[in-house]
Amino acid sequence: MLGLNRKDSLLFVVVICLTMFAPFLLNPFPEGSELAQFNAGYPDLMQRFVIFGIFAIGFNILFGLTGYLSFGHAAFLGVGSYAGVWMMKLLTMNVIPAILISVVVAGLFSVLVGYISLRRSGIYFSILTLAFAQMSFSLAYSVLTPITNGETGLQLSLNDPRILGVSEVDGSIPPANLFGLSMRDSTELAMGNWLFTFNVGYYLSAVVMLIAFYVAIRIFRSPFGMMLRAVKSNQQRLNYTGLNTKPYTLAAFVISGMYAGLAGGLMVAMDPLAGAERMQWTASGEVVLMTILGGAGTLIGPILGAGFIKYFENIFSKINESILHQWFAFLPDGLEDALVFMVYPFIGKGWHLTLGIMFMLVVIFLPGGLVEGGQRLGRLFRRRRKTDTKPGAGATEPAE
Amino acid sequence: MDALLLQVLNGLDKGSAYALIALGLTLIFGTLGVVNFAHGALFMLGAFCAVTMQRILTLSYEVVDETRTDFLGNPLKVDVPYVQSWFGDSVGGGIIDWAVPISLLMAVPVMIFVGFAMERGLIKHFYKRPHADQILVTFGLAIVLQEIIKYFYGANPIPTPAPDAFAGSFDFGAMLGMQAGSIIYPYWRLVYFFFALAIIGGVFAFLQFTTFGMVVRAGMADRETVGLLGIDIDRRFTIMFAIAAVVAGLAGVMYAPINSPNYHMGMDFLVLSFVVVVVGGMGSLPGAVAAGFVLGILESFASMAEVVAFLPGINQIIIYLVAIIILLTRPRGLMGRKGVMED
Amino acid sequence: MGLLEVKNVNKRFGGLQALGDVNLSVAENTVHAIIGPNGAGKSTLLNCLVGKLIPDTGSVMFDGQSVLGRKPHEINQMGISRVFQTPEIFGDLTVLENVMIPCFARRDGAFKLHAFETVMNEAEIVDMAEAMLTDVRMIEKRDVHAGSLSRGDKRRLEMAMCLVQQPKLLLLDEPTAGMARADTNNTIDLLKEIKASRPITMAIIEHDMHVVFSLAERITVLAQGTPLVEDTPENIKGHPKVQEAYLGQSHE
Amino acid sequence: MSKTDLTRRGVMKTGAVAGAGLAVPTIFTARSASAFVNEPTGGSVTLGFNVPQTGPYADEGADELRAYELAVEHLNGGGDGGMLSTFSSKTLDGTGILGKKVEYVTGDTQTKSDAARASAKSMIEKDGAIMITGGSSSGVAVAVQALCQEAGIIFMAGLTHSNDTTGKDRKANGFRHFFNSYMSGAALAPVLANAYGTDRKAYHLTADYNWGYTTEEAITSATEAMGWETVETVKTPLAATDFSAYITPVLQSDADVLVLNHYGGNMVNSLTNAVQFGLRDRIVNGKQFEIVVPLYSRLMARGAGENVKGIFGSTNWHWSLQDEGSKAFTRSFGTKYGFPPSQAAHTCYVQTLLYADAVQRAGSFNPCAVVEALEGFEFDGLGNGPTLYRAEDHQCFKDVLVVRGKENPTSEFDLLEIVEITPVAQVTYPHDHPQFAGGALGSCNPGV
Repeated sequence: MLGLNRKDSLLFVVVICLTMFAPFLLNPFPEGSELAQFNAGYPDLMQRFVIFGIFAIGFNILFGLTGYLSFGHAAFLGVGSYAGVWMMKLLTMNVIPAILISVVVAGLFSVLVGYISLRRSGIYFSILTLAFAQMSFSLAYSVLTPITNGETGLQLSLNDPRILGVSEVDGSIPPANLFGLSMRDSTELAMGNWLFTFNVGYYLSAVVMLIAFYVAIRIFRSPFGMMLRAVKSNQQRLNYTGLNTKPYTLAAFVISGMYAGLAGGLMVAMDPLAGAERMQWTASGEVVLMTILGGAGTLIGPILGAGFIKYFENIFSKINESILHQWFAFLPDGLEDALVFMVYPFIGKGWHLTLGIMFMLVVIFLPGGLVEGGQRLGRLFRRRRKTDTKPGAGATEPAE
Repeated sequence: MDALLLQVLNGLDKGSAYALIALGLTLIFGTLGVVNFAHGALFMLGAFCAVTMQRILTLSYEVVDETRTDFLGNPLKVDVPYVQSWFGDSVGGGIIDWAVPISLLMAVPVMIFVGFAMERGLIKHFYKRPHADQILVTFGLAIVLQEIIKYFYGANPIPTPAPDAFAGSFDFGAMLGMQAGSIIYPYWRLVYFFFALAIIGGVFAFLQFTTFGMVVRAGMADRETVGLLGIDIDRRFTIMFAIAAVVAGLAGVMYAPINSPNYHMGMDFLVLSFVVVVVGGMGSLPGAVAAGFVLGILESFASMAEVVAFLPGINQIIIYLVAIIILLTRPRGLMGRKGVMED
Repeated sequence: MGLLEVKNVNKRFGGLQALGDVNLSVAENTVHAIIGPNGAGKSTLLNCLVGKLIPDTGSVMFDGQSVLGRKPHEINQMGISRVFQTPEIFGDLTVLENVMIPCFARRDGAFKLHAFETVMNEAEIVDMAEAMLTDVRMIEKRDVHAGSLSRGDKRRLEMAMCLVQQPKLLLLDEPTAGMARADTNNTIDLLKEIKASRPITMAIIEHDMHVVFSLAERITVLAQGTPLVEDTPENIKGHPKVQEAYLGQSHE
Repeated sequence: MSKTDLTRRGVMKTGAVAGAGLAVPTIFTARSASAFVNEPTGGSVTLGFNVPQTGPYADEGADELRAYELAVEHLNGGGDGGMLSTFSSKTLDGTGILGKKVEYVTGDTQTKSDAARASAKSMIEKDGAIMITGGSSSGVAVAVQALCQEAGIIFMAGLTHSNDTTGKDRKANGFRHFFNSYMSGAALAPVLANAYGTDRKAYHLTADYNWGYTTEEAITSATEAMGWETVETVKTPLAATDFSAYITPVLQSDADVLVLNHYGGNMVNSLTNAVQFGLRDRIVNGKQFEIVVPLYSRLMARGAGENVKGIFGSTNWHWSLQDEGSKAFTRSFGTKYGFPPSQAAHTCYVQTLLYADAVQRAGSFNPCAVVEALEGFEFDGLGNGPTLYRAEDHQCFKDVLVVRGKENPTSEFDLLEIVEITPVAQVTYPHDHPQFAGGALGSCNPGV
C-alpha cells in the first residue's frame, strides 16, 4: 500500500485507525464515573498527543537513525511557533500559511544550527545544540521581547494588521481556521453515558501527523534512511565508501528541524500563542525522553512516548486530594485516609515524582522503550499460543 | 580597573561551584563512563544537609507567652530550641549559628551513603548501556530526588545563614590602598573559594599520590586495559562514585549560605555544569576545573553594565556563546582527549 | 607511469620520522605488496593514500590526479577502495544492506537525497549487491546482521563492499591478519579469483610471506619509513638487504 | 460512588439520555447546545483553579489552592462563612452559586504559559469549568486570560502584578483584583521620600522580563517625580541564581538606594547577595545606603531570612490588617490550616467570592452578564477597604499597603509590618495612562 511493504502498511493502518478513532479510544470511561478522570479524549490533549507525536517522530529521524543526540530541538519548535503567530498577526487567520511558514523558518534555522553543530559529534554535538537552544530561549525571553513578547508569549491582539483578513470580529479576535472551518469547532456524540468530542483542530493535526508518519516510514525505508543508519553504525566506513556523511547528517537534521517546525506551526494553529519556554532545555529534554521512552529508532515508539508523557502531564497533575477521597470513599474512614495519604504524594503536585519513577522503571526493565514492552508482550502471547499448537517452533522477531 | 578586579572575584566563587560540580561529574564520567544527570541533585542534597542540620539544631519545644498573641488572637507560643535550653543562650545560640559548618560532618556520611546506594543500586547496571539510557535513568532519578526534597521541605528557598563570624565582608580596596569600600567581598565567599581549592587540591592529590588514585587514573585513560589487569575495578568504581557524591554534597553544603537552597537548585546548576565539563573536555579533571573558573569569570564580566550596554543580552548567553566558540576552535574542549564520547 | 605514483612523501609525528622520502609506483593491473617490519610506516603510508593523513611533503598521484588535500570520500570516488586491518563494516545493518551502500555510492556519487525511494525497490542495486554476495559466497547470509558475523565473514563482507564499487585500486591492509591457515588459503584463493575475473590493481600490506609470495607481482620493502628495495618476488626472496632488515628477524 | 463532578458533561448522567440506556447516538455541536460555553445544567457548577503546583512558585500555588478550597467551602455553606458576612454585597447565602453546589477542578500551570493554557483548556474542554482563576505570575495570567477570552470563559486573575494584565493585554473576560506595578510605585514613592529624603540616587536591578520592565518603569517614574535620580537600571537574567556580579557594580556607582525589581527566588537571592556584600552598612553621599523591594511576598520573604528586616516594599494585603473582612478571613483560614494566609491566598479567595457574587447578582452564569455585573462594581468588606472594579480596564482600585520587614518577628509568618495604608485615591490612574496604553478590552465573549 502506498509503496509500503506489508508490515509497514499494517502498522500505518493501525496508526490511522488509532488516530481517527482516538475520540472513542481515549474516552473509555463513562461521564460522571470516578474513572472519567482518566479520560483523555478532549480536544486539547488529543491535539497535544498528535502534535508532540510529530515532534518526536521528527526527532527520531535524527536521533534514532543517525544517533546524533540533539539537546536543542525545542528551539526549532519555538522558532516555528513564533513565525506561525506572526503570520497570523500579519497575514491571515487561515492556518495553512502559518503552518507553512513555521516549517520554512524552522528549516532555515536548523540549516544554520546544524551546519555549525554537525562539525562535532557525540556529546560535543549535543552541547552545541543545547547552547544554541538556550541562547534562543534566553534572548526570546528578554532582549527579543519586541519580537517574541518575552515572558508572556507572543499572542494575537485586537489591533493586528492582518492583510488578508479582519483585525477583529465584534470585539473578538477571529478564530484560527482552515478556509473558514474554525479550529475550535467540535461536534459531540452522545452514546449512553459516554460523550465523544470530534474537534476540527484535532482532525487537522491528526491528518498532518499521519502524513508526517507516512513520510517518516518512507524515509526509514529509503536509501537515504539506510545511509543515516550507516552513519550511526560506522561513519569511517561510510567515508571510505565514497559517501560524504556531512550532507546526510545535515539533511537529517534539517528534516527533523522541519518536523519540529511543523509541530510548532500546528500548536499555533490550535492555540495562537507562542511562549518562550517552548525553547527551554527542559522542552528539548522532553522530546529526548519521549523518543527514548517510546523506543528510539523504532517507527511507532516516539508517538507512544509522546502520548505517555503528555498523558501524565495533563491527567495526573489534575488529580487532587478531594478526588482521591471520592475514589476511596467506599472504604472505612481510617483506611480511606491512610490510602489517600499514601497515594497523595504521587498525584497532583506530585506528578513529577510519578513521571520520574516511570522513567526509571521503563529504562531499567525495558531497555528498548515501550515498543520493547509491546514486543515482549506480543512474544509472550505468541509463544504461549505456539506451545499450545506446535511446541518448539521458535520465531525470530525481526526488529522494527 | 577595580571594577574588573571585582568581577574576577565574583567569578571565582561562581567558578568554584561550577568547578566542584564539574569535577565530580567528569570523575564519574571518566572512571565509570556514565553520564550522570543526577549529579546536580547530589549538589542539592548537600545543600539540604545544611538545612536539615539547621532544623535538627533548632528542634524546639513550645513555651506559651501570655503577654503576646498570635495571628488568631490566642496566646503566642514561642519556640525554644532544645539546644538553647540545654547549653544556655550563648553557647546554644552559638551552636545553632554554626549549623552550616557543623553540617559538613553530617554531609560526608550522608553523601557517601547516597553515593554507594546510587552506584550499587542503579548506576552499576548501566555501565554497558548506551549513554541515552544513562541520561534517561539518571534524569528520572534526579526528578525523584528533587521531588522527595520538595515533599518534605517545600518549594520555597530556605535561608541557611553563615555563622555570624563570617557575616561581614572584607575590604580589599582598603587593603590594596584604594578607596575604602570600593572593592569588598563577603567573608563567606572567600571561605567558599578556599574551601573549593582545598577540595580540588585534595582530589588531585588523592589521584596523584595514592595507588588507588593511580589505578583510577589508569582506568580513566584506558578502561579496558585496567579491567584486564584483574584489579577489582568494580569496588574502586563504587568508591569513586561515592567520592564524587561527597564532593558535590560538600559543594552544596557550603553553597547554602550564599544563596538559600531550594529543591530545584540542582537542575539550575546541572546544565551549566555539563557545559563546563564539555568545554573543559570530557574526562579531563584539570579541564573541568579550568573551564569552571573561566566560565564563571566570563559570566561575571558579561554582566557588567558597560558590556551589556554594548551587546544587549550578552549576560544571558555568554556561557553558551563561549562554549560554542571553544568547541568550534578546540574540537574536544580545552583539555579533552580524542575519541571520548564522540560517537 | 603507474596507476599510483607516490613521490618523495615525508611524514613526521612530533620527533618521529614516520615516512622519509617514500617513492612508490604501482602499475596498473598488478598486485603490489608492501612489506616491512612493525613500525616500518606501512600503515602511515596507506593512510596518506586514502586521505586520512596528509603528508608533510611530496606528492601522491592517482590516475594522473593528485589525491592530496582531498577528503576520504572524494578519494574513494576517484577509484580507491580500502580494506581495513580490523573489518570496518556497518554492524547494525544486514549483509545485503552493507553491500548496497557502496552500490549507491557508485551509482549516485557522494550524496543524493533519495528519501522517497524504497531501498528494496531499487532492483538494479539489489541485483548488483546480490551478485557480489554470490561472488564472495555469502549470499545465503544476506539478511543476517553484519555485526553478528564471524571475523572471517566480516573480512569477506568488507572485501565485497570494496569490490562492488569496481575500484581501480584496491588497498588491502593485512587481509589475513589473525586468520587460521585454512581461512588464509581461502582468502588467497578469493583474491586470486578476483584478480582473474576483472581488471583490478591491488596494493597489499601484509606480514604473512606465504600470502605475499602467493599473490604479489611486485614487492616494496619498507624499513624505518624508507623503501629499501622494490622488485619482483623472486628477486626479493634472495635480496641481502631484505634478509637483513626484515626476513632475518621474523623468518623462522 | 454517588458523588461526582457534575459539569456540562454531568448532563449525561442526570439528563434524559442516561436513563434510556439505549445507545441511541445523539449528535449535537457545541454551538447549538447552549447559550454560552459550559452552561451548568445540573445541580452543580464547576470552577477551575489553575495554580502552579510544580516549579519555583509551587508553595505560593499551594497557598492559593487552600484559599480556593476555603472559598468553595464558604460558598457551599460550610465553615464559618469567612468574608461572606463582611462582604458589602449580601447576595451570597451559602447555598452555592445560583443554588448550584460549587465544585472545582485543579490544574498545574508550572508557571509556563504553554502548560498553563493546556491546563486551562483541559478544565474548559474536559471538566466543563465555567470560570478559570489562579496563577502566580503575569506571563501566565496574560496567557490564560487571552485563552479564556477566546474560549468564552471568565478569568479571575490570581497573583499578577504586571501593568500589562489590565493594560496592554487587558481582555473583556478577564478581571484582576490584585494591585499592579503602577500602584506599587505610587504608594511607595511618598513613603520612601518621607523615610529616606527626596535627594536620593537609585540603582535598579530588574528581572529581564515583562513584569520587571513594567515595575521598573512604574518605580522610576514615581520616585523621579519625588525628586529622586535614577543612576542606572540593569537587567538581570531570569535564570540567574547568583547576583553578585550585578551587586558589585552598585558599590562603584554613587547610588545610595538599590531597588530590586525582582520577585520570588530572584528576590530572595538578590536581596541576600546585596546584604552579604554589606550594602546596608554603607554610607554613600553622607547617607545610609538603603534597599527597596517594590513587590513583597511574605512567602518568598521567608527565604531571605534576616535580610528583609527594615526593607520597604508594597503588598496587596497582609493578614495583620485589622478591618473586619481581613480578620474574618485570617480567622477562618488560620483555623482551618494553622497558619495565616498569604496575599496570594487572599486575592484568590476574594476573586472567587467576587465572581460568585457577580453571577448571583446577574442571575446568570453567562460570561457577558457576569462582565456586566462586575464592571463598575463597588464593594467593601473584603480586606482592602472600599473597592471599585473599574469598567474600562477590569482593574480593582483599592488601598495599597506599604510594608517593611519586621525587626522582631514573633513567628515565621510575622515578617512584615504595615507602615502605611495608601488610600485608593493616591494610586488611581486614568485608564489610558501611558503605562497602560495600547490595549483594548474588546467585547465580552460567551463562547458561542
